[in-house]
Amino acid sequence: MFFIIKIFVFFRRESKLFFTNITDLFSNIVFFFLSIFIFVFALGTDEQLLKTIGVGIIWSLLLLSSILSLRKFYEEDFNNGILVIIHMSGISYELLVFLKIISHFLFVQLPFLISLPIVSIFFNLPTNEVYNLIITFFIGSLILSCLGSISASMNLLNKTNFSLGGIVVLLFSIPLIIFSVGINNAESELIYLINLLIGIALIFLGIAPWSSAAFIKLAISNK
Amino acid sequence: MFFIIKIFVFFRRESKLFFTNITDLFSNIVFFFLSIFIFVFALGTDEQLLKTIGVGIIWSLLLLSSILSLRKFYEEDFNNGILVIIHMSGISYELLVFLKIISHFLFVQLPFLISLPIVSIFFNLPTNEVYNLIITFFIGSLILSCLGSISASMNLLNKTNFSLGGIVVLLFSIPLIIFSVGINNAESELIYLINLLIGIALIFLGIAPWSSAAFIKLAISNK
Amino acid sequence: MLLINDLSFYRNNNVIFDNVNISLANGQITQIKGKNGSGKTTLLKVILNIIEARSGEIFWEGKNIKKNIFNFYNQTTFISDQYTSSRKLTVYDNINFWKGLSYSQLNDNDILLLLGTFNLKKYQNTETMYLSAGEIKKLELLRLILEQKKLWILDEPYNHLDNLSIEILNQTFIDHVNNEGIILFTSHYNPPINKIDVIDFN
Amino acid sequence: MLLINDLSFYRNNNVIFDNVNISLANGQITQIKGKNGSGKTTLLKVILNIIEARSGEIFWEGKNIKKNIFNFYNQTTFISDQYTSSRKLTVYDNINFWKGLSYSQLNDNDILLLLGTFNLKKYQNTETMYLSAGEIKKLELLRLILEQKKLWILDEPYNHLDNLSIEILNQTFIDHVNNEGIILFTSHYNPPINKIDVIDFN
Amino acid sequence: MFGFLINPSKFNKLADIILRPLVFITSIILIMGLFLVYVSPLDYQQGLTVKIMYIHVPSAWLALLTYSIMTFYSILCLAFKIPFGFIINKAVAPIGATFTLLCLVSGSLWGKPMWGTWWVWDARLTSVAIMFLIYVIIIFLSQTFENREVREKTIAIFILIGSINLPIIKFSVDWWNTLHQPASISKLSSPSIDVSMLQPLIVMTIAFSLVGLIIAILRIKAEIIIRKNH
Ligand code: HEM
Ligand SMILES: Nc1ncnc2c1ncn2[C@@H]1O[C@H](COP(=O)(O)OP(=O)(O)OP(=O)(O)O)[C@@H](O)[C@H]1O
Ligand SMILES: Nc1ncnc2c1ncn2[C@@H]1O[C@H](COP(=O)(O)OP(=O)(O)OP(=O)(O)O)[C@@H](O)[C@H]1O
Ligand SMILES: [Mg+2]
Ligand SMILES: [Mg+2]
Repeated sequence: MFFIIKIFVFFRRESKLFFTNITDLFSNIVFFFLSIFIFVFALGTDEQLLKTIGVGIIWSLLLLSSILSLRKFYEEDFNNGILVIIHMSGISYELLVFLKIISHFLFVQLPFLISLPIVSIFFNLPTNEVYNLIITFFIGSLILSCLGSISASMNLLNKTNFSLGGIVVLLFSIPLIIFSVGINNAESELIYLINLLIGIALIFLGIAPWSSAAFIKLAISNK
Repeated sequence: MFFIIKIFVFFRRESKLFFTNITDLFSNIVFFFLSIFIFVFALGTDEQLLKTIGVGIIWSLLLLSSILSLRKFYEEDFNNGILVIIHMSGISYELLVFLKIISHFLFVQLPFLISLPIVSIFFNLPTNEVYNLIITFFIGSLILSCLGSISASMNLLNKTNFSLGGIVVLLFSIPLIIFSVGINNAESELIYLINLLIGIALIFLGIAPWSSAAFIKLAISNK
Repeated sequence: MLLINDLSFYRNNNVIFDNVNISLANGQITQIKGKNGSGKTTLLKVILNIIEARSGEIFWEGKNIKKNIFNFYNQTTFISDQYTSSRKLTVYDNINFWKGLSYSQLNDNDILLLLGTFNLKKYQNTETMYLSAGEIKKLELLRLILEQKKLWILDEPYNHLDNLSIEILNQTFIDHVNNEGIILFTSHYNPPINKIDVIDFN
Repeated sequence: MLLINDLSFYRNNNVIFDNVNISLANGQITQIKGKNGSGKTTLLKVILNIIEARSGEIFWEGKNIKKNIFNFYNQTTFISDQYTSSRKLTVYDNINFWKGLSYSQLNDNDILLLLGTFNLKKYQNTETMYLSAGEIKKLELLRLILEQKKLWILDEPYNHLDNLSIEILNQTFIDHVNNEGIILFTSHYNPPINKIDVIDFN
Repeated sequence: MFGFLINPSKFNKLADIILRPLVFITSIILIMGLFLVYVSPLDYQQGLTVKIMYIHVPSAWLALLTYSIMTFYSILCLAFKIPFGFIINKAVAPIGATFTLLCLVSGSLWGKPMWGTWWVWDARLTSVAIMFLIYVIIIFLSQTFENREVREKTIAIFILIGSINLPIIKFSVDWWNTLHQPASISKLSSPSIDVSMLQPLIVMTIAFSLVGLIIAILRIKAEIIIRKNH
């Protein structure tokens, strides 16, 4: 019972940190839209082309946006020393990481889900592709959150270098991208591919907490 | 004479901060390569397609990578209060911004230039396009540095929200993208377009110092 | 009762401290003094197992703390030299968060009273980043009373405090010691409290 | 000679301070004392024109500092409460940077000596982020001697320092005052220096 | 004489005097404009859709005009420390955003019959879309910072940076050959448009400006009151 209160308190704080006001949420989405604009300009506005590569672009951009939000993971709490305080209140680092992943998923990734249908209009995507996109994105973004956690905790060790963590995310998300984009091109076997994606998500949900926790512990003892 | 020493000292410090070790430089480029891989995977490996959209992708990714390095601009020096110390040593905030832009251009953007020819091979770009790419990138990245300075200084005012600054970069780089990618598609008038690009760069080199300086002053007085 | 047995810590093969033995009985207040860089802060962190010791054991109420670390943490408040409040949240939100983490029994009224004694009431709804250095420190120190733990470990609690706040803090210390609490703190300042055990750490 | 005339500062329509008048003659050392949050840090920043005053004037050697701010800065060292050293650079690099910025006449030998008196010599090639709190503070205070300016403005210089360093700092202050320097600092601690003017700021 | 442009109390006084007659005049002009639009001739190519022009062009111009006004006041309040500019910026931004949106919507409604699509990635259309985003960001910025000084100055600086978009909108049709109509009315020398179309267009433009002005006056008055209370 007490433990549930603690977790509730944790999420209340996270949500306050993410949304000091609604503009924050909004500007994330605007950012996403703008980067799509950029791509459309850069690649040319040929309608047929856009249709072919639409899903690919959307996925890659989601990936890059989530790299941008990496710093929201641990950095500040680590510098403040508040990670230690939370840990000392009886939450193991592993659980802490897990909670952080969930809150990143809820507060950073899900808002993008809202914007997906609108984005699809830009690319003239057919309805069933949009539908697939939303499903795969739902699972995929959980994976991205796990990856984000790993690389954000890695960044704590090396404060000079922001790209290092980003590289990790990118490296591991190559299979993710292949699958997710593949889903939209596959005629049959949709369920099969989605199951695979869920499998990957579960694996990462298993790996991320302990590896992030290990990095965090290391960072704290060398601070 | 003394003033030149001061500026030299400034750049020496900046270069040390950027290259505490060579891995930093290296990992930026690796990051760039990996994100290109991601795109290639996401969009499919159709050779003709890649050729058409190659320049566009390279440009958009350069843009996004430079958003990733935004925080290298002012954040740390601002939090440390070292911006004030530098200012008190006789460097006006406007000049400070200008120097920071130059050092970002030198230490973050130019290393990408090295990687451009290699990347072009991936996309099978013809030599003259690579040549154009390098020229436009040289000017374009100066513009990106200016934009980066503006949005990094804006982020000092609003520490919760990282996207806000990113939005500014994206918003104003849309014309940049149109021009730069356009250059490679334009048959003639290359010189004309490059002149235009130089014009934009000069405009931004005029705007960025005072607007960044204004944001920085505002942030310092409200810290 | 906290017992520290032959504690050693090395960083990159440099001794930071070696064979430290400390025992803190209930109702005892202990100050660690020593030169800058002598390893006081590090010692506190090692005692709390935030950083792992190289060798040595720590016993809390007779049990090795590593056996059940959360049981130890459950009775400890650590106020570090750094600020642990989130700069973007208001004073009230921060307190509420700490309260939720520590199952504090204090109700809202008590907290308002507490804020009153520390002269922070008017900042209730201000983000902590707008507080002055001393005010943030006082907010941190609030956690001592809020969490109601037995063992207090503090790193340089007197920094930034004005004279009135120092008096309040001293009184808080005395009250806690009288209630059989244990206090371990580092400071270069010598507070006028009777019966402080001083550990010279050089 | 620094003259502060009717200085006022407001934040969001709240008075932080109002009509402050201070005059600092050559060879004078002045301490600002006051409750937490009374606006001492803000006052120092306003005096230095880092934050703009709402009203009032400041004269340095008879001239309004706003007329030629860099002329004023050129004779001023400000040690803020925060750390201004870059955490990722080594102690030596930081010092070198400050030296370059201030046209300091000190050569490398002097600097080594200086590091020696502050007990920092062995950290020459350590990144400052690995220093202890007091060591970073001492590194900051090095700037006083390095920059060789006439006016010293310091915010809580005694925090984190151990007893030996406090003595060294006091001696440095006394030497500077004897050389017709001007010192203005805030602190809650009362250093044992003769002839300190205390401004009570409440 | 032009004190009301920078002084809130003078502005208030003047506004109180002219508001009622202004509403009256505006209604007359608006009705007249709508009537003129109704009787204006159909285009032999475009048919009825040409009448979208009477909404599209005035709102496009007013969107640009509003932004120019904001730019002007931003310079005033940053360079000469005239706080009235902040009030104007805050009051006027939503109006400009509305006009821009109107221009975008009417443009795409017009585009469907003319070009066959609602939207193309053409330079003119895009730069207007960017202007719309800038307006939206300005509106949102005013809710982002708690500190009023920070908020107002940030907005002013942002407006100034964004003003480089204005020439891009204006000249985009000349710089890139695009689908969009090049300037035919606003050409200074001789408008290449028939008088029978020019008349209703001008009247509608005046009507739009007056409506915008009335809303602006009301919002500025409200803003002055809010500021006084804080
Ligand atoms: C969403 C789509 C559109 C946008 C954002 C847009 C934007 C604009 C803007 C900003 C102006 C004012 C330019 C100036 O003052 O020079 C303008 C004027 C004009 N637009 Fe559009 N437009 C759009 C679609 C269209 C379409 C489909 C047509 C008709 C084929 C059209 C016809 C015109 C005309 C005739 C003018 C007046 C040009 C002049 O004489 O100055 N526009 N538009
Ligand atoms: N950026 C800011 N925005 C709003 N209020 C602020 C800001 N910075 C400081 N304040 C407020 O201004 C007042 C003075 O702060 P200041 O830091 O000058 O106090 P101080 O006298 O130095 O206190 P201390 O002894 O604790 O260091 C405080 O009440 C603080 O809450
Ligand atoms: N992360 C680290 N890596 C390497 N060395 C470190 C690290 N942190 C601290 N040190 C070194 O360990 C020693 C002890 O540091 P510590 O912070 O414990 O000192 P302290 O006694 O608290 O000093 P102070 O009185 O200045 O606060 C110092 O010499 C410091 O340089
Ligand atoms: Mg310490
Ligand atoms: Mg202070």
